[in-house]
Amino acid sequence: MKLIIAIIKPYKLDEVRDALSAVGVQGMTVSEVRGFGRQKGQTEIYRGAEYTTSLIPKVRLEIAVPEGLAPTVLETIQHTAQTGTIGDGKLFVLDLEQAVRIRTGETDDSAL
Amino acid sequence: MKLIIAIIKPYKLDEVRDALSAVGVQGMTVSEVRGFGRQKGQTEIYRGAEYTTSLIPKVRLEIAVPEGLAPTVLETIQHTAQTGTIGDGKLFVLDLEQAVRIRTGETDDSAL
Amino acid sequence: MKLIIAIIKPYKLDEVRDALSAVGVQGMTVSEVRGFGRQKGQTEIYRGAEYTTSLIPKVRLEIAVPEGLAPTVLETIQHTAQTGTIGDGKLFVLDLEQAVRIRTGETDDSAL
Amino acid sequence: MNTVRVQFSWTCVHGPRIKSGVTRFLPTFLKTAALTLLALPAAASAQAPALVADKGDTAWMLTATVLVLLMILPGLALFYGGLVRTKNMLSVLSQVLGITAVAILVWVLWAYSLAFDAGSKYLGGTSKLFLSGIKGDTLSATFSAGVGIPELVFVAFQMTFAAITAALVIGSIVERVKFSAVIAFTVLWLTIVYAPIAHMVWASDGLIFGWGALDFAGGTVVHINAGVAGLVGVFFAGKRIGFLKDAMPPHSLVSTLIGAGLLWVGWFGFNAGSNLEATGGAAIAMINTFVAPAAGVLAWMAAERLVSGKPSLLGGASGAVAGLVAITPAAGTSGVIGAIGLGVAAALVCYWFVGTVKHRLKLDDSLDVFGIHGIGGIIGSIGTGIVTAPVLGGFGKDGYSIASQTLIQAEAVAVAIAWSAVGSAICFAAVKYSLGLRVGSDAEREGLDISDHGERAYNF
Amino acid sequence: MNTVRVQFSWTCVHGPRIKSGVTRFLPTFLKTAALTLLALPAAASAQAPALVADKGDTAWMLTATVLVLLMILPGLALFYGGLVRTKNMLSVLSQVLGITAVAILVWVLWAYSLAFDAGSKYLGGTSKLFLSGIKGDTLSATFSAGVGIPELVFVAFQMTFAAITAALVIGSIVERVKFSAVIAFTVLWLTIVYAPIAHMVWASDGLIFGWGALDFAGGTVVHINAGVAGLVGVFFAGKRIGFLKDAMPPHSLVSTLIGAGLLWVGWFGFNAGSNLEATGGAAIAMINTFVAPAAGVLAWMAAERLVSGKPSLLGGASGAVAGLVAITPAAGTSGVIGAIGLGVAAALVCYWFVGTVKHRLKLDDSLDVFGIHGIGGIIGSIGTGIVTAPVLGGFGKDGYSIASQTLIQAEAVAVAIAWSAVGSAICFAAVKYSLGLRVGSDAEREGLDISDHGERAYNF
Amino acid sequence: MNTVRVQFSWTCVHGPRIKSGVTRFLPTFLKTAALTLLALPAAASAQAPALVADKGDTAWMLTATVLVLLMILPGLALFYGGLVRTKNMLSVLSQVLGITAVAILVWVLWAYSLAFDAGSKYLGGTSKLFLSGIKGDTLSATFSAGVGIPELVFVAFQMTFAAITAALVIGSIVERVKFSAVIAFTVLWLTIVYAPIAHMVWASDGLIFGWGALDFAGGTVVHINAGVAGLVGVFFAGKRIGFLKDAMPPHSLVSTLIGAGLLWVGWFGFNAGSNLEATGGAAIAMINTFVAPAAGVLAWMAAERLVSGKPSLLGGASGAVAGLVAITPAAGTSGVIGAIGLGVAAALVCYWFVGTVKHRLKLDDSLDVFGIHGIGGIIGSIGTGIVTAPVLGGFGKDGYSIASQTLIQAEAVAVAIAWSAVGSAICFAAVKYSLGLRVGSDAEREGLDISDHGERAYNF
Ligand SMILES: Nc1ncnc2c1ncn2[C@@H]1O[C@H](COP(=O)(O)OP(=O)(O)O)[C@@H](O)[C@H]1O
Ligand SMILES: Nc1ncnc2c1ncn2[C@@H]1O[C@H](COP(=O)(O)OP(=O)(O)O)[C@@H](O)[C@H]1O
Ligand SMILES: Nc1ncnc2c1ncn2[C@@H]1O[C@H](COP(=O)(O)OP(=O)(O)O)[C@@H](O)[C@H]1O
Repeated sequence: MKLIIAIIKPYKLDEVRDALSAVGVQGMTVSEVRGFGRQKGQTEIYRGAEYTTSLIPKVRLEIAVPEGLAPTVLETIQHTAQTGTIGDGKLFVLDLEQAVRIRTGETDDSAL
Repeated sequence: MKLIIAIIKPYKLDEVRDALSAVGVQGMTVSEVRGFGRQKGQTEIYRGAEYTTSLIPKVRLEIAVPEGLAPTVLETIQHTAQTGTIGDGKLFVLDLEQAVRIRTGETDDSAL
Repeated sequence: MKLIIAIIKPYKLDEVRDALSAVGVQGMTVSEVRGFGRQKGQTEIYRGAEYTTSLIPKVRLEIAVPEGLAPTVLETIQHTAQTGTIGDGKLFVLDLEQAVRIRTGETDDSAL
Repeated sequence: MNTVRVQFSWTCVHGPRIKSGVTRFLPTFLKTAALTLLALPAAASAQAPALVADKGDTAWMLTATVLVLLMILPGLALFYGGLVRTKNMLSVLSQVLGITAVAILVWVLWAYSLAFDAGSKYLGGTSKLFLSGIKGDTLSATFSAGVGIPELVFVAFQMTFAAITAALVIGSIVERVKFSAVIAFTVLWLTIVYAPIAHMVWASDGLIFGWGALDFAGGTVVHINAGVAGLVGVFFAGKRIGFLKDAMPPHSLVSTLIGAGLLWVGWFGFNAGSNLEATGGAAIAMINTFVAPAAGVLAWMAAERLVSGKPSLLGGASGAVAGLVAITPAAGTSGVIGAIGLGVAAALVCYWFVGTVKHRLKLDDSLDVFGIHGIGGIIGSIGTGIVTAPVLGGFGKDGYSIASQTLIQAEAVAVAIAWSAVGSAICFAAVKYSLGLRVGSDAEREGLDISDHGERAYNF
Repeated sequence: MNTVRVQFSWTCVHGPRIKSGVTRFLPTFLKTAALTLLALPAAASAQAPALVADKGDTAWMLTATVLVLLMILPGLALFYGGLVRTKNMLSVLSQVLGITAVAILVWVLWAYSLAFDAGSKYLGGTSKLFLSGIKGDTLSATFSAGVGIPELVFVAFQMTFAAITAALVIGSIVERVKFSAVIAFTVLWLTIVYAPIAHMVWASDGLIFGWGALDFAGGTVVHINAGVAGLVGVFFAGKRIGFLKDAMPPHSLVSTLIGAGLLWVGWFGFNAGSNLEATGGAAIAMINTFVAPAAGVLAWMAAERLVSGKPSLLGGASGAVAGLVAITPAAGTSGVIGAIGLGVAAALVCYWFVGTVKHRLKLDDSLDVFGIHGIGGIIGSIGTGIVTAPVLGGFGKDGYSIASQTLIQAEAVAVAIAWSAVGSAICFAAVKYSLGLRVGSDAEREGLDISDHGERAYNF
Repeated sequence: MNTVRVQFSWTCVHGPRIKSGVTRFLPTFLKTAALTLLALPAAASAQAPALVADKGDTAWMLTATVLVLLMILPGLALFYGGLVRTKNMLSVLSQVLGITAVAILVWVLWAYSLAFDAGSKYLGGTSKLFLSGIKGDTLSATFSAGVGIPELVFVAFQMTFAAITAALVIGSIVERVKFSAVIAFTVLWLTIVYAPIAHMVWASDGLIFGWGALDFAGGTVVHINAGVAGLVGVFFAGKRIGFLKDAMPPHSLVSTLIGAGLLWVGWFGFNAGSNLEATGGAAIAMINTFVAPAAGVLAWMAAERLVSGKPSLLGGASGAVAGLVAITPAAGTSGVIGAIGLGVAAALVCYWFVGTVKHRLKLDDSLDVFGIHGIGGIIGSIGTGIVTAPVLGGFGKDGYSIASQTLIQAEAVAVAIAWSAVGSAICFAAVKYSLGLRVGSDAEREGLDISDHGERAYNF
């Protein structure tokens, strides 16, 4: 199994989720993060004091998938989340040793 | 060492933390996430507009443990976090190559 | 490639980010988490009811780096984030199998 | 001593249309008003008794004016702001603040004169531009013979009405229109829409006033006017990106509740202040301003309970506002039972409109300006003809005819709708084809707080 | 002209119990009150001088009424809402809004008549059901001979008291009781608990009024009553799941502080408004309403500093409320030094109760309705007997006896506690065994916002 | 009946310096004031006509007092609190609450007497310590001959001025100073800085009052005074850790906007209340209090638009406050055009100061107390000399000399700055070298909410 971490632009979340459902992903875990990278943040000015946030709001998806599904998932996300502008985000793939569904105790592929 | 990621129901957090302390876990890192899965979200209605959130509040635990402790930890969480209803969450196990305690520079098992 | 997860004290974030930029890290993903560990939380009292939060605000960095850069990154963070007091945090290193830049489709080292 | 004559139209029903013998059946405070008015059209200012100000009236009107500002800032700003997404919170607050500021200046510079100076049937004159000639001791007439209030208080009180009406409008087009466009629109709209309608309805030489239409505190001038303008705004501004596709839940119903509470609190200035004196007439308006929204809260929540199973806070707050809107024109003449009826009716119809009709029409009246202020205002303005009837506990004269008064009300509503629709279209068009109305689509996605104002509402 | 006679009980101490020669030593405004009252019980309305309304009084009472609404919405709603967990925020706001709405309607439909119409010692009559017969020019008596205010203002002012009292009650049982149960309870409770107690204490034919008990602005009627009802509520509703086990820190002390500020601001309507006239008597109430809560803030924070090392904002806000509660019955008769004393005493005892006693008793009075309003109300009501003494700077008559007045106060407190306890138990039982009081345990865990209202407070 | 004579200094320009024939050209309400004052210095209290209170005035002053409290709690608390980082939110709220409480007690115990009892040119007397001798029917003089208001209302009204001024000061030193230090500072500062300046400017035997300086509602006493004290505070407290290095954006501009709205709303109590009567004079103050901040909002936002490209909400709110500050001393004598001018001038200069100068000076006046209240107060106080001129639409007497009045204004400003600077330095030094001013650096990093109060603002 693989654990895929995707960092994407927040407003792409709904689209990506729907696309992943369509290719058979049954679950994922989402968190709000801030990303630092090539994309420059907005300059905010408060009473003349300038703050440039280099940390930009992103959404982080964590998706455990069976070995075989991984390439499809990667491709799907890359497709859907892409806008072609800087800051579109990253995909990271880790090896997932074990998975358990807490409710039933099922493990591995059948836990996903 | 293993890095165990547990996605559980938020109100189970205190119980799980206490149970883990009891079996010798000395630390963990907790974040608020939203989970997408079999569990259906609530329908919220605002002035007649219906929103069904498929993203449900969950808590994500990240626990680095020595190899030997991993099975106990998995079992403990599975036990304590289980309610038997849909949405109880998942356990994921990754291989952890290295760990460092920032304060002291200790590494690996003794860093946990 | 390696995926480095660093748990640090929130007010060290700016310093660490600057130090990492200096050694050539081009991106990272930051999230707000709460840590449980040796550090004891503050006791808060609300109308006589005491709450001791064992969960303390921390910042979690996720940094994907090419194999070769990993040691420098670890050392840099350890240096910069260290205050010598309990609760300084941890560094975890995972093996990163694959990385993709969503915008361009570039993979692995050139995606970082 | 300068005096000006300004009469709110509701008293006019006792004006030329009634025979003086009838006044014997009126409560005293209405009698006085009636008698004043009987004298008015013929005698004009020449014969008017010298006005004297009572400090109690002045104290109340100063307070009432402050209360209406409280409705806008922070009231309406929070009510509206809580309903949008986080990324547009500051833009709503900024627009309400900016509109208020610009409305105040427009009012003192020219709009007060255009609305309340003597002029034609449709528009006032220009002798009070820049408030010229108005000193601390200049008095405005009230409804009672010989009783005046300092005209500057009247100017300030009416100023807050103009400001809140303009601010209400933008509720239909938030989350997509530019700050600069909103400011420019306000300048135009107060001039060619608000001032004329206020003049027609409330000035003693106004068209609708002359018909004897009742509008105690602004059902036509404020609510129908704002609601229609908002509706027109949707046509010019278009829908938000993602409308009916993305989830757009209110980002802070807590803000919305604070706003709703302050709106209710301030509305006593609005309604009981429109009596212009600290008398039993203000007390009637006050009690009605309690019961109508209370009925609205419960009616809306009950309807939700029946339809979707759960009474919601937003529903309760919306019901309160619907009730407040509906009672506004009738506040001084309705009895409590009539007020309860108006509150219930407005809440139910508005609930049906914003919960059902609006979605069917795919109308992106984002914060329901038309759905609540427009619809509620129409129900209230027409309903005023009914609830004023003494048989229903209202404070109309004996021999009051529901049918004929309701007809007059309907005519007034029709004129207000027509004028507001056409005038607002002109204003929106002018802005759209000069400055442009909308921000770019990237800016809209990112949120107007950052793109239009360079700020973020919360940095927790 | 219709007139009604309503007298607040505090003046009664100058009534039948004092010889008329004594009045020579009273400040003028008290003299007038005393003289009116001397005449009252014997002469009744037949001989009462015709009432005349002063616009200054009316202006002030309109304002005071608005201020009390501000205390409830958004004041109390935010004060309470900030103290619960995020997941129950909207349920608190909804309950306060719903209670307010229902209280307004119950008041105009029957409770005003039951409380303030002439009737028995325990309950008013039915001649004012639906406010029938009350017009714009109907006047209510004030404390001064011949001075009236429009009765509709009095109705509205008292209405806000009923609403806030009912809303206070639920602070003890939030985070677990159903919205529908709260609404049903309010209807019953206003009828069989609030209206009778208000009648006994404030109506001129009421039992406790007849004893000469002092309750200027509602120490017994509002605070003890609400506090005791809250305590009874805990017994019927039970503890929250996780009480004393899970951490339940306030989710937004910012909301709580906004609420506390608005409570303080609005309390001037409550206390200085209870003078019914814009005179020096209102000024006395005002100054006391500044100093008692100020003393309460500092006393509570100082106690925290000593006990736990850190003065907290919640402590300061709680101290302010404790001081406000305690000064309420004494606002019109205490001197500033007495008010400071009451504020300090109330803050310290309440601090001890909610910080220590409550936890020992394992009492889940969630937002400390009994701990602050009940305890603070008892301290204030009994303390009124002390601080009214002229030797302590109070405005009681010469020859004022602390001992005998304090005894009367204690008796009044005892009756209020007993009536409220029994009556509230009946109301809670009725609701519990018909609709049910609590939501299910899953719903409670999930939070009432979602389970009862289908909404979420914040979508940041 | 006791009477006290307190005159606000603006009327003094019509005092000894003018010949009585001139008064013929004044509007009536100024005439009365002028005539009273002509009589004053010579005749003193012996010949003063017996004062009579009008209930309308009392109603208004009760209301105005409540409005000023609303400015502080929750107004200023939120305005300031929203501008700091989350971790210091409660500390700001606690400090504002604590200062208010302590100011109230200091005021009734000794500061009122020191400020308003008859005494020397620099300080009042001690006959009113603990408000002794002030009863419900004791009256204070207003600007009109023979017209009084209950002295306790005057005490309360002025009390709120003292409280807000003290609370304003700490805006420059938030996020680093201890709660206990702030409380101790307040006790000292009200005694040796605020009370003397209030006496000099507003008491009829005060130094600056004697010069005929105009300060209608507190340009020198409140704003310059607070601004200068804040500046001095920065020197004693030092900069925050991370100043000009770390990002310190406001944590909730929503709180700040609520606060700004409540400040504006409450400022009508401040300014129109300073007229002490419910007359056209209050109406003048009211209209000016609308237009100056409105102009300030637009001017500040326009400047931002030009300089940085985006008009911001914080800019608009800051402009409103700058406009309000600037119009404060001129509220009763400026015309609307003058008020617009003052609002624009203050907004632009303050914008330049806080946006540019402050950063160059590396001055950590954290919430711009000096930058807005100090600078805005100076502009307003000196500008009052200009806008009062009848040629500019102001309400000064005929023959009014801009040059000579402006000189007097400048002298008054100089004295206020000097006294405040020296006195505040003494107070800050006293606290610094006894209790200490700052929390430890770890505590500062962690945030004062936890370290000083043991609480957290939000637990979402
Ligand atoms: N080395 C990295 N490790 C972890 N996250 C990264 C890394 N580089 C970038 N990211 C994440 O990806 C996001 C997008 O990266 P950025 O460099 O801005 O744009 P792009 O991917 O289009 O080149 C960043 O905001 C950050 O969250
Ligand atoms: N494939 C997955 N990858 C990552 N997280 C998952 C995945 N599937 C489920 N989750 C997480 O587990 C939670 C529970 O899953 P769900 O399918 O709702 O219930 P259950 O585990 O009881 O079948 C989800 O809310 C989500 O956070
Ligand atoms: N076993 C662990 N797994 C995951 N995170 C941990 C673990 N132990 C500690 N942490 C994280 O590291 C932080 C610091 O740990 P703590 O024990 O408090 O101090 P120190 O690292 O100085 O000994 C914790 O707050 C938590 O976020």
